[in-house]
Amino acid sequence: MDILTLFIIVPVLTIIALVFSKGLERTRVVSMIGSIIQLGMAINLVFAYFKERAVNDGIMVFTKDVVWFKNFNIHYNIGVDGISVALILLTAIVVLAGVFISWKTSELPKEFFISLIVLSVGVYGVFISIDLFTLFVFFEIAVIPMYLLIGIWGSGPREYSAMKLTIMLMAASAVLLVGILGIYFNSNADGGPLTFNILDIAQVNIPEAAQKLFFPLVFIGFAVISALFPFHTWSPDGHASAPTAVSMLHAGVLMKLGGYGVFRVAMYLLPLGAIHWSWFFIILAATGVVYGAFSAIRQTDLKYINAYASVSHLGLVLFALLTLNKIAWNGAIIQSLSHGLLTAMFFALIGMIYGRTHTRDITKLGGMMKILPFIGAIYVITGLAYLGLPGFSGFVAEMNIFVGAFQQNPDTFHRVLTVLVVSSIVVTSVYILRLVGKIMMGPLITNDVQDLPRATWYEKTGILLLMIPVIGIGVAPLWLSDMIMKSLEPFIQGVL
Amino acid sequence: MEKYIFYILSVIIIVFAVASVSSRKMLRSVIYLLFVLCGIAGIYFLIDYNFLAAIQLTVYAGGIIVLIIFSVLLVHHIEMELEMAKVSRKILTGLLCLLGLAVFLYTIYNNDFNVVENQVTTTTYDIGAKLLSYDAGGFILPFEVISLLLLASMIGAIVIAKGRKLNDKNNEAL
Amino acid sequence: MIAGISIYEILTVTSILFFIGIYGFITRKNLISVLISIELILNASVVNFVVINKYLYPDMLQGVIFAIFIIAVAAAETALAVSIIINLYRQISSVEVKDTEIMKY
Amino acid sequence: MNISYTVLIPLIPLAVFLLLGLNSQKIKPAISGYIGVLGLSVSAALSFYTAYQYFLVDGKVDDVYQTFVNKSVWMNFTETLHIDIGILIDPISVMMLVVVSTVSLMVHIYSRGYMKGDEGYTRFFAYLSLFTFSMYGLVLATNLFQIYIFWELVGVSSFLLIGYYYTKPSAVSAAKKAFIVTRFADLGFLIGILIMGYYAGSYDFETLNNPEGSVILNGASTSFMGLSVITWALLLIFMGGAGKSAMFPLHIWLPDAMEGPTPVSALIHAATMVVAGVFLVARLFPMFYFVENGFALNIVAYVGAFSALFAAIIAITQTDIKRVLAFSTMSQLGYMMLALGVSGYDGHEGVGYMASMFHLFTHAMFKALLFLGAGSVIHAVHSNYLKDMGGLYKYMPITNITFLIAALAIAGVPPFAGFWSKDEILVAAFEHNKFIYYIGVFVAGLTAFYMFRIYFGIFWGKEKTYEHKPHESPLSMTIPLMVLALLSVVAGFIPFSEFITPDKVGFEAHLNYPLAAIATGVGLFGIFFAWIFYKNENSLSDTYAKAFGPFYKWASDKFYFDEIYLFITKKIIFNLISAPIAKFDKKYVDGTMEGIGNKTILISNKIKGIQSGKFQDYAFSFVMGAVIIALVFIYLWTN
Amino acid sequence: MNFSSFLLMRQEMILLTIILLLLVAEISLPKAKKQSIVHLAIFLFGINTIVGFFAIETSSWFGGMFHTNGLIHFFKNVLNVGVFILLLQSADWLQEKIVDNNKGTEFFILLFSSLLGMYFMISAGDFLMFYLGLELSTLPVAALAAFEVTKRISSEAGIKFILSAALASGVSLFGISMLYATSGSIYFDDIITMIASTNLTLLGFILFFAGLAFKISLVPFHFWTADVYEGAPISVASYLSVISKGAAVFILMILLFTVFKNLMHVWENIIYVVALATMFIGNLFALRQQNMKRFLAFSSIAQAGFILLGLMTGNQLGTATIIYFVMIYVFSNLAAFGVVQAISLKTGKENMNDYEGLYRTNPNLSLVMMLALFSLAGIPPVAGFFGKFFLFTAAASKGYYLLVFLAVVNVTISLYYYLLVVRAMFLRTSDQAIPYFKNKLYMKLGLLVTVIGILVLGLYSPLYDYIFELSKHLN
Repeated sequence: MDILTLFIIVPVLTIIALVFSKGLERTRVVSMIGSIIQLGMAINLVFAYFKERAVNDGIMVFTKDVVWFKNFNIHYNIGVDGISVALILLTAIVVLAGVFISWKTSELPKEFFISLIVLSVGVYGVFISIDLFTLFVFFEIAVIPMYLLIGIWGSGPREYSAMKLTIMLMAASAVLLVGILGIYFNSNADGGPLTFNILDIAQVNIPEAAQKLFFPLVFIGFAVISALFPFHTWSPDGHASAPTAVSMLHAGVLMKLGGYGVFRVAMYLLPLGAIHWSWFFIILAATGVVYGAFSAIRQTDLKYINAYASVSHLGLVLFALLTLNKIAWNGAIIQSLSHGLLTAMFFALIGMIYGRTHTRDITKLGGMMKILPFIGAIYVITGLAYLGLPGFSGFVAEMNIFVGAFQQNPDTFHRVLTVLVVSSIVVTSVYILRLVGKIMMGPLITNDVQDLPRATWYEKTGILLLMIPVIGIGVAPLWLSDMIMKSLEPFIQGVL
Repeated sequence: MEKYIFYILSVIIIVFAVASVSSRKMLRSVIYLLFVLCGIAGIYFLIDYNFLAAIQLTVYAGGIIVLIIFSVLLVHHIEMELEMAKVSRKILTGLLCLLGLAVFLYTIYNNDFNVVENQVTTTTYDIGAKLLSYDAGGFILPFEVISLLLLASMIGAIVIAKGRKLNDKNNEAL
Repeated sequence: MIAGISIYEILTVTSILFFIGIYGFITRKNLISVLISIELILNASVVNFVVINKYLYPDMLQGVIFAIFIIAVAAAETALAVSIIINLYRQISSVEVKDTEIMKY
Repeated sequence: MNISYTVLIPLIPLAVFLLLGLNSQKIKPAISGYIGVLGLSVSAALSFYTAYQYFLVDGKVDDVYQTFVNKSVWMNFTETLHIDIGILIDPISVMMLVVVSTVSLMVHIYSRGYMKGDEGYTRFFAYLSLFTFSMYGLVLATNLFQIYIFWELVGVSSFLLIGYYYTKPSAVSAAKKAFIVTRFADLGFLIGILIMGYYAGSYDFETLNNPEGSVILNGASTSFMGLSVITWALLLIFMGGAGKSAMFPLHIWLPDAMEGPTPVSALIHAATMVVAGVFLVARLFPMFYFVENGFALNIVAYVGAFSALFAAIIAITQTDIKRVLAFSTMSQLGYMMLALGVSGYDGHEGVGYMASMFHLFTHAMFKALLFLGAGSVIHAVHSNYLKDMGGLYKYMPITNITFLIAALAIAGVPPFAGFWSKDEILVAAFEHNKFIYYIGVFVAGLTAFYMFRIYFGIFWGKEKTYEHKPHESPLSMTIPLMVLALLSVVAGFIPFSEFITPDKVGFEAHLNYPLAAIATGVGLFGIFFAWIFYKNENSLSDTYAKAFGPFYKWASDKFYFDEIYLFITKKIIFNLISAPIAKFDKKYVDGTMEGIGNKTILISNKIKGIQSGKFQDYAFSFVMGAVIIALVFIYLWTN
Repeated sequence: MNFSSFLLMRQEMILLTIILLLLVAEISLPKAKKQSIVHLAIFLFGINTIVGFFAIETSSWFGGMFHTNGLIHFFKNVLNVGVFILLLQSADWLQEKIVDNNKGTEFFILLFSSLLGMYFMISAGDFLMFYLGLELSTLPVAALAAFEVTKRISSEAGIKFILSAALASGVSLFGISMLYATSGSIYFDDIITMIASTNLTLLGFILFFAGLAFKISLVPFHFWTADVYEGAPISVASYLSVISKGAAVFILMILLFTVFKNLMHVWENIIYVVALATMFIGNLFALRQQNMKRFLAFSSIAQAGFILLGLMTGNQLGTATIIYFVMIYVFSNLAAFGVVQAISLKTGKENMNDYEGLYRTNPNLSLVMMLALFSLAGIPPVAGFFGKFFLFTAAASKGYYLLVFLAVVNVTISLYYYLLVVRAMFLRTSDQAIPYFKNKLYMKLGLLVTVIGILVLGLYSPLYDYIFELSKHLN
């Protein structure tokens, strides 16, 4: 069996096993085993990738091409490069962590884990697809379980949030669909057959007019899921209502699909469009960075803070992509990984705090460090990592982005935007420290919570799973960045 | 001569048609319809389709009108006056119909018909032969199908009209 | 062929008849009256077929035969409609159009 | 010279940090104290050995101190632009190694006594180790980016240590303030680095600082708003340095930082971290000096001078002894900046640079001593405020003596260390810029005055009633005091100009007697006034305070800078930016999205009427639809 | 005319035979055994369905009045499968409510007559056969709609349907007469060669189109749909929305792509506007429906709008995508109606809020419903997604990007209301949730087949390739 298709097969098998597993305990164990296998495969993939890369210098490796709908020239065409490998690893980690964190789910647990794994199938699928059609299929598969996950297991205005999220994301993918069709029908510009194959289309000179027309569609279609300002409002509500593991997966993995898609489809296939439109979208992205950060300052709900923080951080990813520069792109990918891990960690911690105190309102929390030392310490560390402290992944990502943004386009417009974006690091530290200072430090707000249950083994495992790569990337980024940089080579050609 | 007959028939058709859709008495309305149908039969006679005229008179005047009269009698007192639509509705509908008529007539009058001068007389035999022929230009298949159609409508009509067996289980009329 | 009468005039009459039928269909307040209006509409079409056959394509009998079939179908349709109307009357003792409006929006 | 072993200097504290940090719940406090001290002793020993090797044995080739670099790539941007992590040994980094090691070791030892019984004892030592590691990394940095990395790390250790008493709201807010203000300054630093990276094409100090290198020679080629981009970069980098070194107007975090435990104040907020800004300017000195004829350097000088004066004035009015020391620190840092600002490059011209480093060195010793002494006092009376102190000389003799030595040193009384370094600064200022010189002299007087004000206030004056009878601190605390006191006495005799100069060629420094006499006189004058005002409790000080009227009030309220910042953060950022944005988000951005949905449903409800249930209406639509389609597509829209 | 020609008409022949056999059975079956008429009908129709899968050759009989080829044969198979599923799903209802009233046989006869009418309509080679097929498929359905004679809404639905249908066929006939006037023949083959883009032809075409649009429920000819679906028995509503609509789409496609090919420059604009109107109106009305039948009625209107997108191409691609979509639509909509039917039969509840908490009590039914709705909404990996995607691809292939864009906007709106049902079933819990019940075998089978269809049709690409191959018959 081919190494990438396994990423679809194994989760599907897990789902089937889940369907037939009875009882809460068994459900948990089955999903845990399934996710551990996925993680194992992901780690194996990293090593296999390096080995393969040494002998194979194609854009994608481990490719496999099966004709699906031959009349449309739709193929089941898969393959990975360094970027996908990194993101697949991220997904596997976050999924496993998510399974651990939601260990205690008791309402309809089977359905919960099934939905979770369906979601991960979609995400894996997007990352391994080379064919636009399959990519789109998996993209939608990844979105729709969110409705159930938030709607059934969520809290607060869950029905509203779930609906809002689904509708906005689906509206975006509707726009995307038009864009994809546009690309498809221009893929014969050089006389070849119509094709959905990304690598083939990239070789085609799509007419400039078409590129200009379809780039915004594809870009917005993907970027909405990355919470592009002003299409981000599904994100705070969605996150606030979602159960912990879902927030983790959503912010940690699903929102990465946006940046990935922008990069893989919009930028790669429509480079002229990208150059033409970048000034406009870069304003939106930069606005999002600052705007999200400032919004986060004002929020009082922990999850809202994080959601707006994600708007800000993913804005940074989009910003980096739009600077059309290799260093910044490298930063964007690393930022995707870093944000994925960190935000998942944050949501996990918030879930733990909420599970113990039953509130996410920061005005009702204080001095948690005293009673929850492990969670508190990790929270502080996560916060510091989030605001881009050296030694953690966020720093590496941000520095790449900033340096990259400074390298390209030395005109005043881009300079001003870059400085604006860079200054968001201060605002970030404001809200992070406000958060840490308020809920972890300071006096205990209520005295009747002297004794809360400490972190359990599954919570610790989940957290450590996420923490290790954060520090790993932060301390030794070179291998990762080399892997990504090399894979970026063919992609950057088009926009230079 | 034929010309004037045609005009007279046309006037009959149109006047009684209007009367039929505006009469406040149900039964009269049906009778006016009968006049319209007879007028149309007259036109068939005029253009020498006697068989068709006969069918018009028997099926329509003899069948359908009777059917309608039956139903009228079943559901109405003869004297009962019909409720009329609101004036605004009438005007609106009238305007719509005039607009439609204008479009139709404008289109028709702008079309060049390739009129073939002929005095061919169609006999009943011709029609019968066509109806039973299965060669090109024959109509045996529709003829069979319409029998099925009539059968189906008959069954449908009967099954609905035959009345209900009072059955508790089904007594959930609104 | 009617001497002195062109096809336009006949088509005018049928068009008028057609729209009178439509007018009746929309404005009448009684189901049976509506049925009557339908007969007008159908008759307009029937005359059209016959006249077109006669005036334009006299050597084939397609129009005439079509007309015969329409008349037959009209009869079937009317019968079915009447049966439904009667059934309705049995339930609500009314054949008014306004009593068939409980399902809406 | 083989410098590979120097890697161990930062790595040992790191190892200690990890060991203590990961096991903070498990390791017994006593043991963790020993681990911390032991680890640092090794590092310190290595540092001293390095200093000895470098300065006295084989650091010099042809009278020029060599730069030794040992680095590896950490992060690649392009072929030429990359971030390295490594070690750079040159005179100032070695000197800083000594400073950091000495003070840190003393503070470690001191803390074992001071922090005894605190529940976060292990955590405290972990943080200290983290800080020390970061500081080593900072001073040994080979390039701008590495310095930025460790810059941030010292910032975070500072944050953690200020917020050490995390249940105390004031400590938490002080920690936040320190972090955010310095982070704001670091923003400038970062942008400066980015500009530098783009226009200079390198982050490496060796490349950047080379006076014959392309960076300095072509530095003025690209200009932006009238200044060379490199100057802009330097100014922005200086902004980062000013933030860390508490230069006006980014100083506001420093007084609040005194919420941290006193050893922390001694180590971080007096001796080591706060001088990072000075070190940074010194590190880039050739660029500051050469690019656009030292425009940026002038700015440094004036900012330093103003900060020195400003802080000294505020220091006079403060009643919290740690705050007085904090403002004093700020003032002395201003002094150092000022010295750098008036320095030349070649030979004797570089006296300012040398003096600045010299002062950095001596200041570290006596200011650490002052803080530790103050800590000892606070330990004894459980209060930070002058009003709770008085007449402690009889209870705490060692503290008294060592504090006096430190006070004399900072006041510039010969032969204590401060005299020598301060004198060189004034010489440099005198030679380059008279105006700055006058400020310097005035500040010297103020310094002596406020320092003795608190000295007399603490140890003399009227004895207060104490809850517990004050007693001398334990040996673990007094030994560091004595060691540092000794250093404060002898440090001035080190022939600094032999070792540390901008061009790395030593020169002979000699006392300028008239200037030295003036400086000493002013210092003694200040001490004299303090003696009059504060030796015994009297109302003179109040009278004079009244005489200054509102000015005194302003100064004691720190010229309302805290309020201004509070205004900016609370009112502007929080209420005028964040709140409207949050509201805008809810109301308009979200509102639009919601609105689209709601409008759709509204339309849906509005048009429900056309499905009226009347089949005749349906027929109407049917016919109308057909007619309109016919009309439109046959006659109106034909193609 | 020989035996082999009867073989080529075997679908019609078998169905006719079934009708006659059922008549015989009605007469001969003792009263106590009346229930078995349902089994008999399903069995016989099953045979018909299976026989349908044997390939058929292209041929034309009765002087061009009756065409058949692989494609038309495939249409009939789709309809057969649909009706077969429908029968499975309605079996319980028939046994409980209809056969008891002695109306079982009549139901089947009417239903099969209507289906036979569709066969003829699809196979028609002239307007007369088309007209008769149309009427044969419509009139019995009117009777079926009014079948529950004790229910007022059933009668109301019946009368609305038959009167509206009569009007529609009247208008349509007038149009056909105009077409006859301009082309001189009612045979399609003749018209193809004769047709010219004169105004009278266009008017005739538009009137004729209105009649067919009525059957497909295109805006503004759609108004009867919701009322009739609501009033009619669920099986009949299901039949109307799936089989009847499917057949009408097929014949419309055949006529547009062959007979009216020359008028394409006109009808593509008409279709454009009508498609948009249909999607928007259907969706906007569906948003606020509470009654599931009405809800599905408007949903099916919107779906019809999507189907029109495929017509815009006028080529093999369009044909293939439309057939493919209709086939998927048949399965999806039948699944949805099947669930509604099952619940309505057991509890009499048809409103959306009655479905609250359904998943907790009847997980399997809820899952079927969810799959069906996702398929209708076009969510991968269920079949509906592929159907819609290909339709959009077809429209985009002609450069109608704006239309595709507006269509996908509509997909989003439709997703909203489909999710409302999912919300009721999955997200909500209710004290008065419909209690657990077991379905009988037929219903289970009926739902199972639809589910398999929904899951497999999209992913199994050879099917599409096969349809694409068949589509060349039309172009």
